[in-house]
This record gives sequence, structure tokens and C-alpha cells, in this order.
Amino acid sequence: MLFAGERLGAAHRWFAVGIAALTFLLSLPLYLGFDNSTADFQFVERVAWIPAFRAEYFLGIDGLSLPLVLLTTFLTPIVVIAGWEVIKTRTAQYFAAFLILEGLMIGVFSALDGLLFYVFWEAMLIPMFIIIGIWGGERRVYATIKFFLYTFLGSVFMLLALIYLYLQTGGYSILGFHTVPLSMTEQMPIFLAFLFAFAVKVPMWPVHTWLPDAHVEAPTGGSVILAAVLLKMGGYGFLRFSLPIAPDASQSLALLMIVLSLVAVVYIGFVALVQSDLKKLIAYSSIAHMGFVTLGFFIAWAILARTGEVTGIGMGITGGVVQMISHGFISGALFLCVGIMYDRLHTREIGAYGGVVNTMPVFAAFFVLFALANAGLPGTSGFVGEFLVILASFRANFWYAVLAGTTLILGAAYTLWMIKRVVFGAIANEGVGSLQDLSRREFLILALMAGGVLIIGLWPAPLVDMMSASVDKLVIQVTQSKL
Amino acid sequence: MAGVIFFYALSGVLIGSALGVIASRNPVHSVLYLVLAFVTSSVLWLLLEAEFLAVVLVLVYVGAVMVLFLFVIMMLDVNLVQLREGYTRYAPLGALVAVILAAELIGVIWFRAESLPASVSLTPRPAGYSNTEVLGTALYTEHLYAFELAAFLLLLAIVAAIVLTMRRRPGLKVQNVAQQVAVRREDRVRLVKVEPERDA
Amino acid sequence: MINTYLAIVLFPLAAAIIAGLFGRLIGRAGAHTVTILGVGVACALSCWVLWRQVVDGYPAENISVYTWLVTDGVRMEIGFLVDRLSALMMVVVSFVSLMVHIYTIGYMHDDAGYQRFFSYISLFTFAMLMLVMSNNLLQLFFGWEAVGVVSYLLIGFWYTRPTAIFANLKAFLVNRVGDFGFLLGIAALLYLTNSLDYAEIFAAAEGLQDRNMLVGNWEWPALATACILLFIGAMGKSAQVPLHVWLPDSMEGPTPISALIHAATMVTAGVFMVARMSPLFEFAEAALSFVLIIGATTALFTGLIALVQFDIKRVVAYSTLSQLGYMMVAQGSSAYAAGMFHLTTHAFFKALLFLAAGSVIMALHHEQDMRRMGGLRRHLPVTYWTSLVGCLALIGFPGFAGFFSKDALIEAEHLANIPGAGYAYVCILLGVFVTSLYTFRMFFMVFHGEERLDVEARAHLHEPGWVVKLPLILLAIPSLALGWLAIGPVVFGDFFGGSLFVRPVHDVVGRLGEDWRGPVQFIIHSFKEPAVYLALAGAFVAWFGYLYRPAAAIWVRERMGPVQRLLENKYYADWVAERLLPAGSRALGNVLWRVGDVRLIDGGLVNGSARLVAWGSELIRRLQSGLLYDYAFAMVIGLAVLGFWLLFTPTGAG
Amino acid sequence: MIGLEHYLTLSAALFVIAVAGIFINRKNVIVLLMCVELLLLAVNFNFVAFSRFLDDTTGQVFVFFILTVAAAEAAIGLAILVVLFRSRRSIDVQQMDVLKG
Repeated sequence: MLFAGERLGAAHRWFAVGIAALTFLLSLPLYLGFDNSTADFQFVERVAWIPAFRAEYFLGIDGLSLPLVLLTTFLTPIVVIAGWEVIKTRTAQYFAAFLILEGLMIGVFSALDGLLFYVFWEAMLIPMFIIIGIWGGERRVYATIKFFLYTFLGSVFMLLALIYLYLQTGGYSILGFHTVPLSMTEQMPIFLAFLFAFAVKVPMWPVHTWLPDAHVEAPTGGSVILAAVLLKMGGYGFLRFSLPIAPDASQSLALLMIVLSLVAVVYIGFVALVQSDLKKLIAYSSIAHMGFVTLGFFIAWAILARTGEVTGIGMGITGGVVQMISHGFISGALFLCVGIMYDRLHTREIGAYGGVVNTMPVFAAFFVLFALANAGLPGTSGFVGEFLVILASFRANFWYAVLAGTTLILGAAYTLWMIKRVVFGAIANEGVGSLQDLSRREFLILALMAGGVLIIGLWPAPLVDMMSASVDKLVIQVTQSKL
Repeated sequence: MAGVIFFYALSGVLIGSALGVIASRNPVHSVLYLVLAFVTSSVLWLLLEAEFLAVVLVLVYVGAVMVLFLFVIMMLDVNLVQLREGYTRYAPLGALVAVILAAELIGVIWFRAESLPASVSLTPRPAGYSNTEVLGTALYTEHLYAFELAAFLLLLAIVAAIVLTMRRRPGLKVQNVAQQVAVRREDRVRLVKVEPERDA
Repeated sequence: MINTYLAIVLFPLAAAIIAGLFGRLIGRAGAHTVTILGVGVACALSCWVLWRQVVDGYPAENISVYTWLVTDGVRMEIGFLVDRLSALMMVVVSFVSLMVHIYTIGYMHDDAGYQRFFSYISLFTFAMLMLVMSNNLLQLFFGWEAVGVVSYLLIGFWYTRPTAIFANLKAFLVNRVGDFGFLLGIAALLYLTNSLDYAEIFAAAEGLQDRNMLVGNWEWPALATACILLFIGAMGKSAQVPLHVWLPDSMEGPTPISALIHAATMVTAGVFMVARMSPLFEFAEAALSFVLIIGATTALFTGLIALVQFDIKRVVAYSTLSQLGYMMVAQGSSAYAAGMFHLTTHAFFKALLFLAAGSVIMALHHEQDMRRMGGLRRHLPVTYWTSLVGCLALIGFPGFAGFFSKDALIEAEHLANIPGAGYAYVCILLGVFVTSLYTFRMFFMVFHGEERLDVEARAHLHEPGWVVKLPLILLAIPSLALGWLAIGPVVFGDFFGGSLFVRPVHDVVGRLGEDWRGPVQFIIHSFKEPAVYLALAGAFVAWFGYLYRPAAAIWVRERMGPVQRLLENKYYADWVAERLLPAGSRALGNVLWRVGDVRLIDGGLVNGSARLVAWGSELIRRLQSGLLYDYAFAMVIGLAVLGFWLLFTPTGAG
Repeated sequence: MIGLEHYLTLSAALFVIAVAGIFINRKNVIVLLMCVELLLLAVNFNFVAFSRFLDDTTGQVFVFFILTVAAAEAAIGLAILVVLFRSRRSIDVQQMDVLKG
């Protein structure tokens, strides 16, 4: 595809979509065959990779990684379709980059070998770098370099930690990492190393400035994948590495993490309020939502401290994971909507729009649905994650819940204010007047995303049952000290 | 007792000449000071009963190298005025560092040198002791390879110096013997078939 | 029985989806028939359910439909709890919604978004029914927010009007502030009882009575905190004082939805929720007095604002606000039955008043300002008589529905002895006077006095068709009769049965009911109470001021200059909500963004480190001066330092 | 009685002066070369002193080699100097900062 793409002519688009759809179909048996009751890893593939370091090609999924894998396979065909007419130059390489990216992302989510995980983690940057770098907007070079350096700098520390762990356990298997006893002086640097790598990816508050730039400059497909899946790697990393491997260090730094998450929710909420660029606004809103994810993970010890029992910790972590999945759908869909508008009017400024509903009613309906989901309307997936996290954080501390709760108001404020200025109102200018409504292709992708958002919103039971066993195991791991 | 006075006098001259080398305005003066320094040190070496080396120093080294210096200075008609400027902007600082360095070295020699055979008295020399003979045997037995190497080094220096400075001045008509010898018959002789002409 | 409940809920939803998505296909007629059919079925079924519950004594049912989510030992389900309380509410909601559906055919006749409007109002009915029938906090919250969203869509129905889209954003955000408190209340209850299901929570309520909860570093009574938080949600939805700013602005929406939202359903959700949570509130004394004080304040002060309004719909809106205050007062004094009864009667006569106002507006070709009305008695007879019934019911004229529910409520509150009861009693008495004053001020200005109509309005002044008049009459009947029939069984009898839980110490309604011997005796008894006289006095003052000698009204207005201005600016509540808060948060957002993100993080951390590296390399570049002796000097310094370290520092000398 | 320290002090002084000569003189390259010669002289001095006091001729052998090296170095140094002069027209150290960063 990468090399022979052009020669295929028009067919290469169908070819790309075919492959992406095929991968999604292949991932279905993963879900159907998945046994919810056990917490250990399933569909395990284990082949010696670099015998010298005893690093193995060791893949497997459990309750936590399966939903993320499904999210990736579900979104990639949509992203490929979304980029169909939009991308004019070198389309074959564009689709190839996405397919490679998809493979690497699935690799990250299913890698159970430390080195393999790291390889996938770094390799995943390259296609993203290319996507933003070549097909991006005006300031794409600055944005993509910043994105690359930020993430790369973060993950270098992770490599150190992985090597140290390798020395401790003699192998790279993550399962080994989870059980190896580590003293506090060991756990703290390891946790900080992982923290730095994942905090950049989530992104957490102080290291988040790369996201708005990357989103503004990325092409539609790129920013959908960036928002929908790449941000989840940070969250997944916390679950797979930081919490189980260094529980005591996590406990001591839990307050810091909670404060950072709450700052992300409130501070970024206000910042999002004043954005005039659509994509920046959605980028900031996704930072605020991801703040919930980290909040959900790190209130475990606060709950333990206050109530003494374990109930509520599982709810927080489940809430975090569900929030990740739902955020994937919602912010992905919002970016698709912005992309659709950008394809027509080539501007992302809110000021340039107004009264879109008059000329594009169907699109407006979808856009309002996704905006409400972004504001956490019950019945949509946006609500489920936030609801669980707020309930759990109330057990930890009243004021955590209050601060987290402000997202209800702030979220609604900046999202619906944007809707008021863009969608509602009289037709602002002749540009908006000349808009045509959705094409069949765009309708299809938005409908798929809306389906995802509503299904998880109305009936999240299957998603939660899928991960309940793994969450319980994680809760046990988290509460046991490893000193 | 004479040795001590003698030693101090010579040391004074030596240091004075060394200072002269670096302090004098005119490069010629500094070369001459350098010669003085070498001669004084060779005499001191005599004190240390290293006669052969002392003589070699003066004969070979001073004779050849110092003369070379003088020759080069004379050749390069360096305008002396420009050289008057005096020292770099941080001369005082440099001097300070030199003093520190000196203090360190002297500190090592005098205060810390417990392992030195400080007060060993000079071992008396056996009667027929001849420095040159001992040196010669050492040179040609243990250090033969080094010696050959040194010789080769000198050859290399000569060739290098010539290669560096040799240049063919454009105007010079020099006979290139090698080329003349290497000429072949074809370059010089050309067989031509000429039609005999009849007078019409 | 589950499929009947499912039918009640799903029919309006299905109708909404059909009308919404396939609006163009089925055309205007198709849309309204489908939706009316859907809501009609729901109404019929709910009446049947109510009938069975009340007459046949069918027991309350608590069924769960499906499991929404199970995590950490907490089962979250979607289910129905149908007891007398929710059955009554189901009937009220579906009946009024049906009336509005029929009425809209006339009102929205020439509006482009006809189908869209119908799908919205039946979606609204679905959301309201889900809220009312839910058996756990999660579904209650789902209904709560869904109703908020649909009201957002309805208020902003004419989306091309800037004031409309401003009003709907404001309404949604203020509701969201309420929901914020509501969600924290749910979280508190989950924390205390580890379950979201009503049955389990109510069972555990007794035990939680005196348990304290750690809030930050204060010890607050647990149950009271939870109930107050829940009540904040109710304040948002039922527009109690601090969060009432959105209600008057939601007039931007079409009149039917003002009737639907303000009279019958959405706003009363708060009152219903407090009644539903009565088992909790009973054990939280602090929460009850909080409700009482807020309700009383709302009742009096919003009533005063109504005095200075000239837009007919705004007057009715503010009157709804103050009536809601009355209902909350009833709930606060544990007279839940009286509160619910007032809610029911209010639903009917307020919907009547709204639709009457709508018909006046339609008649005068969308003229809403009372100053350009007057003397319509002769032109709109049916509207005149029905709105007279509505006004008398509203002020609590003896014999009308409003009288029975309001007086019962006032006397019950009089008997309450929880802190704040005295203040509340004074407020509601003054409120009665103010209510009758503004009601009859509106009545006289619209129907009596000289005609201040502008020319073209009078030209085609016509009474709207039967599609409008029929609902008016249908709503007038219960405003008249309901009081006589229902007060006995509903308030004093055991109509609500188990669904309302009242602790004996708070049972004011019970004590009031001891000497209850029928409605007539209640009317005679009420003459001993000040309420009725205040109502009549209010009406007289209104008559005197606006008909007999208008000059007197103007004279009063000059004297009350500052008070007038205060009322006009609605105590500057609007100023805070529209100017201060948004501008403040935007300013904060800008500061955080400009300083925080752009300058500090981006400038300092990211580009800053880049600049640092550049500066460093510049410095080092200068070291390479190219002069030979500089290098030599550097070497010698190195040598000196090494020597120094070697000789004089302990490590070196070792 | 002249002990080994005296000789070492003398050679140290010589060394230091030579070193100072290298980096504080402004004049020209030749002085630099001369200073290098001086340095080597100081070193030879040490060798001779030690060989005398430790009664071991290898020191002197070494001096012998140092001299050859010094000679070679001087020769090449001057050759470079000549070439430098030819291309630069002056041997003033001040201008020769082509290496400037």
C-alpha cells in the first residue's frame, strides 16, 4: 500500500477501507470469544523474539485492553472513510500511514512484554508524525515536532524503568513486573519514570500544551485518531504499569495526581471556554475529560484512607476506563463534525460560522447530539464515565466530587456556547448560506459514531462486565503493598 | 662547597635566560637567550656527570636547531615594529596561573616527596667509569629498536620539511631528469609516407 | 403489568422518533396524529393505572426492566415504581401534555418546524414519564437531564431568534447548576447506603438519622447534607429563588411549551422529587427547614416581581414561580399530600391561564404587551370566562380548586413547628395578597377598561377556533370541580398511602384533618383564617387601582420609585446571571489561557528550554576564539586545577 | 649540598617559565616554538637529575631520544612556519584565528 498505492488508482481507497473493515471483523471474535469471568490474559501469543535479552513477542488481552482494541479497530475504518475525498495529495501513503498506525496501536494495547510495549509505543509516534507533518495545516511542522519531542522525551524515562525492571526480574514479561517485590526507594523512581511518559500522553495538566497545537494542525482523520485512541495509551499505561508495579509509590503520590487531574478538569474547563478555534476547544475539552480518567484511577487510596473499605475503588477505575472509551467516540465524532465543516468552509474559527442549522439540518442534529454527549448528558456515553467517577470520588472526599462535578457546568457551558454560536442563530454569512448538507459517506460515519455513543450510554452493562474481572484483580493488586 | 655556589650561579643564569626568551621584544634576542639557556644547562648536566649528553646537547642540538631558528628568523623579514605590542590581554592572569603551577610543583618536590631518595648522597663513581661507554652499551643493547626508530624519525622529519616548503616557482626552468630519461621512441619519432613528386 | 408501564413510556417515545426523523415523509397531519395518538394512549393507560391503584386498591409495583450497569457491588438498573404518587403524576403529565398537543395544532398552524415541534413535545412527555415512574436515582437523574435537554430544544425552537437561543442556553446552564447539586446528592446517598434503589435507600434512612459525614474537615449531618444537595437539584428544576432566573426567559419558546413546561410538568418535577424522597427528608430536619425557607422566599418575592410586568406571558410565568414556592413550602412543612394536591390543581388552572394567554396573543396577532390590550371581554367571550375561572382558582377564591389546595397548604404550614415555619407563614400570607393583586391586575388590564388596541390588531380581532377553545374549557372544568371532589380523599384521606412517608411528629396534615367534615365545612372554617380575606382584599385593590381610578395606581408607583426599580431589575438576579457570571468566567478563562497555557507552559517550559539551549551554545561558541594561546591557556588551567585537586584536597592526596 | 630537590625545582621553574611563555606572549609563533624547546629542555633536565641520583642510565638514554624528537619537531615546526608565512605574509599570532567558532 505504502509503495504500490498510487498504481492501484481509485481502487486503493476501497482497498484501504477493505483492510480496515477486515481488521474490525477479525477483532469481533476477540470480543465474542472473550470470557468475562477470569481476570488473566486471553488469546495469548508467546514467541521468543530477542532471546539475548529474554524479550518475547508476548501478546495477550484482558478486560482492560479488549475495549481499547475494539475501539481502535472500530474507529480506523471510519477515519479512513472520513479522509476519502478530503486528502488530495499522496492519498495512498495517507491510508498506509493509518493502517500502520492501527497495527501499532493494537500492538501497544496487547503487548505483555515490556520491550515489545516500548517498541510499539515509540513506533506509533512515527506514522502520527507523518500524518500531521505532511497533511497538516499551516503551522504543522512546529506542531508535529513539538508533539514528537514531548512524547519521546517522556518515554525515554520509561525505557530506563523497563530496563531496571528487567534487571530485577530477569525478563521483560509484564506479569513478572506486577509480582516482583520492590522497595520504596525502587518504586518511587520507577513510578516517576512511568508517570512522566504517561502524563505526557494522557495529557495531564502541566504537559498538555502539545495537544491543542497537534489537533489544530492535524488533518481530520489524524486528529480523530489522535483524540480517540492515542490519548488512551496514557490511561492504559497507568493501568497496566504504574498502578500494579508501583502501588506504594502511587499511593504516596496519589494526592499529587488527584490535584493535577482536578486542575485539568477545572482549569482547562475555563480555558476551553475562551477558545475561538473549534479544534482547540475540543482539544481542551478532551484534556478535561481525560482529567476524569486519571482522577478515577488515583482516588483508590483516598477511598481506602477515608472509608477503610475497598468498595468504590473498582467503580472509580471502571468509570475511568468507560470514560476513555466514550471519550474516544465523542471527541472522535466532534472532530469529524469539525472536519466536515472545515472541508466546506476551510476555516475553524467559530466566528466564521453561525446558523449552520438552517442549511445543514441533519448535520446540525448530529453535531448537537455529540455536543450534548460531550457535556455528559445521561443516555449518552459521556455521562456513564463521569457519573461513576464522581460517585467514587465522593467516597474519597466531598470536595473532590464537588470539583469534579463542576465539569457538568463548565462542560455544558463551553460546549453549548459553541453550539449556540455555530449551529443556532440566523445564517451568519453567505459562506454558511452556501453549505450543502451531509453526503451519504459523511452521514454513514456520523451515524456509526452516534450509534456507539448511544449504545454505551443506554446500555453500558456489556462494556463494564467485560472489564469487571480485570478491575477486581487490579483493585487487589493496588491495595496490596509490595514493599 | 664550590659546587653549591657554582650550581646556584648557573641556575640563576639559566632562569634569567629563560625569562629573556619569553620577555624579549626582538625574536633574535630570544633565540640568543635560548642558546644561552641550553649552554648553561649543558654545563649543569656536566655537574651531574652526564658528560656525553652535555656535549651532545651543545654540539648537536644547539648547533643545529638553534641555528635553524636563527636562519628562519632571518629569512622571514618579519617587521619588528608590529611585534612590539607586548603581551596578551590577560598576561597578569597567565602569570598568576604560572605561579600557582610552580607552587604546586615545588610543593610536590619539597613537602610531599617522602618517597624520594631525598637525601641520598651521590653514589661515588668507580674508577674507570665512563658515561659515554655506559650510555653506548645501553643504547645499542637494550634500546636498539628505539634507536633505529629515532633514526627513522629524523629521516621522516627531513622529508616532511622538504615536502612542506618545496615549491616550484613558475618562472624557474629546471631540468627534470626523470622525465628526460623516461622518453620513449614514439614520442619523438613520427613515420610519415610522402608521395614522390615528379617534375611536371 | 410491566408491559403497560412500558407502553405508557414507549408510546410517546416512538411517536417522537417517528415525527422527528420521518417528519417530512408523514407530513404535518401525519406528525400530529402520531404524536397525539401516542400521548393519548399513554394518558388513557395512566388514568386506568391510577383508577386501579385508587379504586381497586391495586398494590404499588416496583419492577426493574433491565440492568444498566453492575460495578463494585452496586446494581444500577432501569425500572418502574408505580404507586399512587407516581400514578397521579403520570395522569397529570399525560393529560396536560395531551391538551397541549391538541392546542398546538392550532397555535403552530403556520410554523415551518411543525413536525419537529410535535416530536419535541412528545419526547418531553416521554422524559417526564421516565422521571416520574423511575424506581432508582439513576433513572430519576436520566429523566431529570433529559427533561432539561428537551426544554433546551423547545425554548430554542425558533432558533433564528437570538433572544431564544440565548434564553435556552441560559435555561440549560442554570438547570445544569441544579443538576450539579443533584448529582452530588446521589453520590452522597450512594456513599451512605451503597445503593441507588429507592427501596434500599428508604429502608436505610432510619438508621442514618444521626450519622455525621466528613465534609472536608467539618462534621455535617449526613442525611441532611444529602437531602439539601438533592433539593439544590429541585431548586434548579423548579426554579426556586437563586436559580429561578431561567424561567421568565423561557417565555421565548412557543406558548404551548410555556404552558406545558411551566404549568404542568417540568417545573413540578422538583416538587414531585421532594415528595418521592419524603422518607429521607423526614429524618433530615435541617433539610426540611431549608426547603421551607427557600420556598417561602420564592413565593413572596417572585410574586412581587409579577406586579411590575407588562408582558402577559411573563406575568403568568412569575405567578408560576410563586406558586412553586407555595408547593415547596408545603413539602417543607411535611404536608406532602397538600403539596402534591396543590401541584395537581395548579397544573390545571395554570395550563388554562397559559393557553388563555396564548389565545389572547393569537387573537391580537402575536401581541404580548398588556398595555396594548384591554376591553377584550366582548370580543373573546370563551377566553374571558375560562380565564376568569383560572384567575379565581389561582388566587384561591373559596370554592375553586386553587382555594382548597392553597388554603389547606397554608393552614398545614401554620401548624408546622420546625425552625423557619414562622417566617414562612408570614411570607405565604403576604404572598396570597400579592398573588390576587397581580392576577386581577392582569385580568382587568386585558379584559376590562378601555380598549388600547392598535388599529390593525382590532381590525381582524377574532376568537381562535374550537381547537383552541376546547382545551380551554376542558381545563376550566377541573379548575372548578377538582377542589370539591378531590380534597377529601387526596389530602386528608389516605389517597397517597404508602408512597408518602410522614413521621407522626411532623404530621401537620393529619392534625388539620382531625376536624375535617367535608369541603363545605372547610370553606366555612377557612373564613376564620386570614388567607381568604387577604385574597379578596388583593382583588379589591386591583379593581380599585386599575379600573376605578387608574390615577391612584400611578400615584402609588411614583412614591415607590426605588422599590419599583428594584422589582423591575428582578433584584438584579438577572444581572448576576447574565452579566457577572459569564463575563467573570470568560475573564478567568482568558487569564488562565493567556498566562497559564500560552506564556507559562508554552513559553516557559517548551520554547523556554529551546531558548536555553540556544543561549548555552552561543556562550560556548565564544570560547572557541581561534587564538592559539587561548587554547594553551585553557590547557594550563586544566593542569593547574588537576594539580590542585590532586595535591591539596583529601580525596586527591589519597 | 645540592640534592635532587634543587635540580627538580630548577627544572620546575624552567617548565613554568616556558609554559607562561606560550600563552602570554603576543609576538609570534617562533617564540612559541622556542618555548616548546624550553619545555623539552626542562624535561630532559629532570631525566638527567633522576638518572644521576638513582644511578640508572636509562634516564639518559631517554634524554637522547627526547632530543631527537625535539629536533624533528623543531624542523617541522619551522617548515610549517615558513609555509604559514608564505601564505599569510605575517606570523603574528593575533590574526591567525581561522579556527574561530
